[in-house]
Amino acid sequence: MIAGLTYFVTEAWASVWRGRSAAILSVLTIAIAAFVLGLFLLVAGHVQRTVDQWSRSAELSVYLRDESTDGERAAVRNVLRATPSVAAVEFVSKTAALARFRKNFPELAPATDSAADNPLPASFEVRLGSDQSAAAVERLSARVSRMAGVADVRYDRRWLDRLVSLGNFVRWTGLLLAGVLVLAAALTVTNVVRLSLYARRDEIEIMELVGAPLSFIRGPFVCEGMIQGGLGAVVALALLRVALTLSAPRLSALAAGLFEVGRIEFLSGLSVAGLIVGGMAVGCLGGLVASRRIH
Amino acid sequence: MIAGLTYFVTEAWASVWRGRSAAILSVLTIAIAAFVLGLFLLVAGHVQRTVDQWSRSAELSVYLRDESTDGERAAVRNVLRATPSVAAVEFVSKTAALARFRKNFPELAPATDSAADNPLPASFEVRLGSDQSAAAVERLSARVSRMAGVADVRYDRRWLDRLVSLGNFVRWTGLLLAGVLVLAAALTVTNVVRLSLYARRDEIEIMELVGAPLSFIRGPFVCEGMIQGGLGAVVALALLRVALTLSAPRLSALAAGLFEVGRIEFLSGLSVAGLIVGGMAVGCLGGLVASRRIH
Amino acid sequence: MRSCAASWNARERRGAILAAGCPTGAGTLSSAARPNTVIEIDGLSKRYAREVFALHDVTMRVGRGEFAFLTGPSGAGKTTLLRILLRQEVPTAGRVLVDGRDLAALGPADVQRYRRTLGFVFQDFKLIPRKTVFENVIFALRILGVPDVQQRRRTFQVLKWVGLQHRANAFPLELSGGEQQRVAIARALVNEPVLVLADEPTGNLDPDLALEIMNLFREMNAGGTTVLVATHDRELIHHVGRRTIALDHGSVTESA
Amino acid sequence: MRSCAASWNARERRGAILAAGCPTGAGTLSSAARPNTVIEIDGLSKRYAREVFALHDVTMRVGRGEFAFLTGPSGAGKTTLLRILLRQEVPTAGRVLVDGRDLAALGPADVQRYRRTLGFVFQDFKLIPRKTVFENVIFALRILGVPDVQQRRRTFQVLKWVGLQHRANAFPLELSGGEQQRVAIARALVNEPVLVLADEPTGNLDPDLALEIMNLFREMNAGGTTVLVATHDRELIHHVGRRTIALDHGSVTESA
Ligand SMILES: Nc1ncnc2c1ncn2[C@@H]1O[C@H](COP(=O)(O)OP(=O)(O)OP(=O)(O)O)[C@@H](O)[C@H]1O
Ligand SMILES: Nc1ncnc2c1ncn2[C@@H]1O[C@H](COP(=O)(O)OP(=O)(O)OP(=O)(O)O)[C@@H](O)[C@H]1O
Ligand SMILES: [Mg+2]
Ligand SMILES: [Mg+2]
Repeated sequence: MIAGLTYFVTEAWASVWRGRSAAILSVLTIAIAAFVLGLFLLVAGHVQRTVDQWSRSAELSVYLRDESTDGERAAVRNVLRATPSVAAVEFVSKTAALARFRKNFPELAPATDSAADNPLPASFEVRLGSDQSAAAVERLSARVSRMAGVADVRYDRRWLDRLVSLGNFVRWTGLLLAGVLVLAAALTVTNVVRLSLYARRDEIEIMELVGAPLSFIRGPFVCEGMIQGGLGAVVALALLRVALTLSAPRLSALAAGLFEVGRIEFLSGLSVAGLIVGGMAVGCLGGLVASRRIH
Repeated sequence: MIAGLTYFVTEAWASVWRGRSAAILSVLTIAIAAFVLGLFLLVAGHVQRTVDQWSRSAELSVYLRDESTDGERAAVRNVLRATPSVAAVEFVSKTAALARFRKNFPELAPATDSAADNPLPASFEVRLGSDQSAAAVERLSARVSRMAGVADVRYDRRWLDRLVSLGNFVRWTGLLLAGVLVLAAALTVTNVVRLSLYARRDEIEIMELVGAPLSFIRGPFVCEGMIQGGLGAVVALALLRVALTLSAPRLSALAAGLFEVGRIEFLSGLSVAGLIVGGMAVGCLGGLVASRRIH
Repeated sequence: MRSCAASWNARERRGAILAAGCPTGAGTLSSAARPNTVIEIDGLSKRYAREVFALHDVTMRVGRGEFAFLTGPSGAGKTTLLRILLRQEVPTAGRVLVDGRDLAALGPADVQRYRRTLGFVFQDFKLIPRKTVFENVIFALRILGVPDVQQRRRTFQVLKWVGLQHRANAFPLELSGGEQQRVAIARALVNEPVLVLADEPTGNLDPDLALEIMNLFREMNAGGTTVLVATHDRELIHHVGRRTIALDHGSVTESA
Repeated sequence: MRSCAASWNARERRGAILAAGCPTGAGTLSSAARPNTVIEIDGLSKRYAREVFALHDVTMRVGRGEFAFLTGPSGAGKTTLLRILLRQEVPTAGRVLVDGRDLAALGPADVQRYRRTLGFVFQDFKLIPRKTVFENVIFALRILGVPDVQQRRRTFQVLKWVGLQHRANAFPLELSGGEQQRVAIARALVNEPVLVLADEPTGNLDPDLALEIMNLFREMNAGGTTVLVATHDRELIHHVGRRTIALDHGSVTESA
């Protein structure tokens, strides 16, 4: 068993080594697929996080009637708190609202000064969670606006819609792209292993004629696929790391405007491990598919 | 000359045809690279356009002093008009400003009613073009705010920064991804042609020994690369078209929230032609590089 | 063990060190009660796709421990017959028994096991170009699961027999035609097969060397191995003087 | 044109249609004033990387229109000598002139042009496996730029000479060893070369067929083509009875 495994690995490694330039090319090709995938994961992750942050800052305002009772207000607050898509609820009293208005619109301060009573209503400012859908927000808004003591419910629907859509869009095309890229990587490996198999069809035929067991013939190819896939992923990650470091100054400037964290982060350890294991799995699969041709 | 060309094409086609399954695999691999590239172009194009639209709706307000003269106002208007990043300039008089305020803040209407004079200033509402940089807007704002008759200049800097950054981010990563994908496609073709060359090294050696001219040996490989590259691009475009048609209902829902046009459009004729010609060029290059090995 | 130095005199003149030992022959496998006929072919026909028959109604026997030649002009069907015996080709009609086993009844794993008990010299050598001479020969032992040390010892021994141990680390493409042919012979003999099938094993060798190789086969044969050699070389057949089966246009014309 | 039917009697017994015409010989190229010696080798040595010499200080001449055999045991250097003449290998030392041209002075394009004037039969055939027999042979004419119709006519003619026109659409791997060898011979003769170099061209042929092929070479030779054949086959040399150059361990031991 161990002897067999050693044989596979040595054979596969010898094959990769003897066909160096072809192997380098194929590892590079796989690396590029993995690189694009990694880069994509990186970008998608950051865009997703940004959109989430932006969404989180989207707010819903529930304006209360001046004549609403404490009980009515408590009821509204409970409904809001009980809604899963609500992240936080803050009460803004009439006085606080006036103070904020004066701060935001200094030009109008004289106008509000001269008014006898405070015209601004008290409100609940609701921060929405990142996973809300536009429809859910609409339902919540409709429900709350029918409650006793509520004068009006307002939110910037246009912006919210946009952000939710953008989030969905990124997630959706991200999934599609990732799927296609994994397919591409698998195809590349299959292709490479198949062609290396094709280039060695005489050798395989000879092995068969000498009575070598199937596993003796197939093993090295499966192994070769795994080596190439794994190497490709490692090369891709190294390239990505280098690219990120080199473009860090430029990217930081961009990131500052976009992300609250203000800096680009590398893929998580899990993603890194996933890419490497995935590369090897895909390579192994490619080797298997390619060597299925041997009967 | 024509005879030679015919020979290359027939040989290349025969090679592709005889090695059908390998050729299908390699065309598919190239197709996937082209597909990802096309999909990316599509997504990047739409995101870019969306960001542009959003940016266009970003505005700069130049508040004028009540005591400013017509000449001063004209001077400000001229400066704004002369700035390339400015798309449109609209004058909002004191009366119009009050009317808009009352419409936007009905709760405050009584307060402004009771005020003796109109506290709102006249302003120029400036729509910015899509190609403005945050720095340019800042410069413009600083310049205008120092002009006679100008009380204040305001714009939603946070949003503008974000949008500009997002636009840059998409453009930048887009370029990077596109570059990497073109490289991947070229590598794939090189790899495939090289391996098919490797698989036929005996044949090539024989041709050399029989005294065949270099062009006779290389031509078919270059041609094979071109055929594979072109076919790959065509397959990719067809796939993209089908994918788009199939996912149209889903996408439209997403698009509605995102794009003012409200529907996803296919790549332009130019992009389509570019992808095909690019595929063939890349294939041709792959064939050339691969067959450089023959001395 | 008998001395077999006599047959190597010619080789020693060439300076190769060949006194290593003699072939021991006789199969290590199939130790069950064996029939007296090793090859039993009945009404064998082979037709390649839409073409004429390469073999037509061939019936023949080769007894245990026999040494026989297969002759006939180019395209007579010699290679086809040997390939059917290797189970590389499947007959269109007829029955082929080797050592009592019906070749048609073998499953894929059986075919592998069966081939490992044979020694086959291919007309076109069939050496693996990416492996050295040594690796090409030792491969046949490795798949038998022989212990490592024994593998190496035996491989060197067989390479000595064919006068090539000084080329052990060369790749096949670095060898002359005759040297390649001798590597193919070494590979066929390394696993001490019960049955040796050789297709034109001396076509690229000079007459002296051809005779020496034949003596090697004779030694194997004396040890109990059954040998069937396809050849055009009348001189060689005459020299060795064993039974000859002649084919022409796919039919047996003579079986003396 | 002389009749050459006589030499084909044996073939006709086999049923092949071979009365097509005889080889016309004599080169279509190199029409300049030619020296009387076609091959002129002086002090030629060839050493493969770090190994011993495959050829050592070989000096020999082959005159225009001569028919010579090159013999010697396996590994003597015959193939190496022929490969140097094809410019497939470059000598370690010494000078090789063919038809007055110094092979060392040829640039890449010259080498291509030079090779097209030769006819070479490789010991391992070197047929393109993805091309049919017909395509393999016609290829040598296509690179000469011969008109299409003539290409096809000439190809069929040469395939008839070697008795293979019924196998024209087969692929090399569908042929017997001897049939492949004859395709290699057909390809060497199709371009009416000035010089034919053949490496063991009858190793896979039965004696009758070998003699017929030799007669084909003799006909070419009678037409003015210079022929150099490397072979082990003493019987054949004896039958044909021409000059023999013997090599051993890389040196000329006999040049009668
Ligand atoms: N794979 C194949 N497909 C079609 N025809 C084949 C195939 N292999 C052999 N043949 C044909 O079958 C016939 C017998 O071939 P075989 O190789 O058995 O001859 P042979 O006796 O070994 O000849 P040689 O002495 O030339 O090697 C030949 O006419 C050959 O063309
Ligand atoms: N590419 C190579 N690299 C190293 N050594 C080589 C190479 N080609 C040939 N040789 C060695 O050179 C010597 C002469 O080889 P060559 O092929 O010329 O012999 P030959 O006379 O044609 O023999 P044969 O009759 O067996 O074909 C042999 O010992 C061979 O091993
Ligand atoms: Mg044969
Ligand atoms: Mg030779």
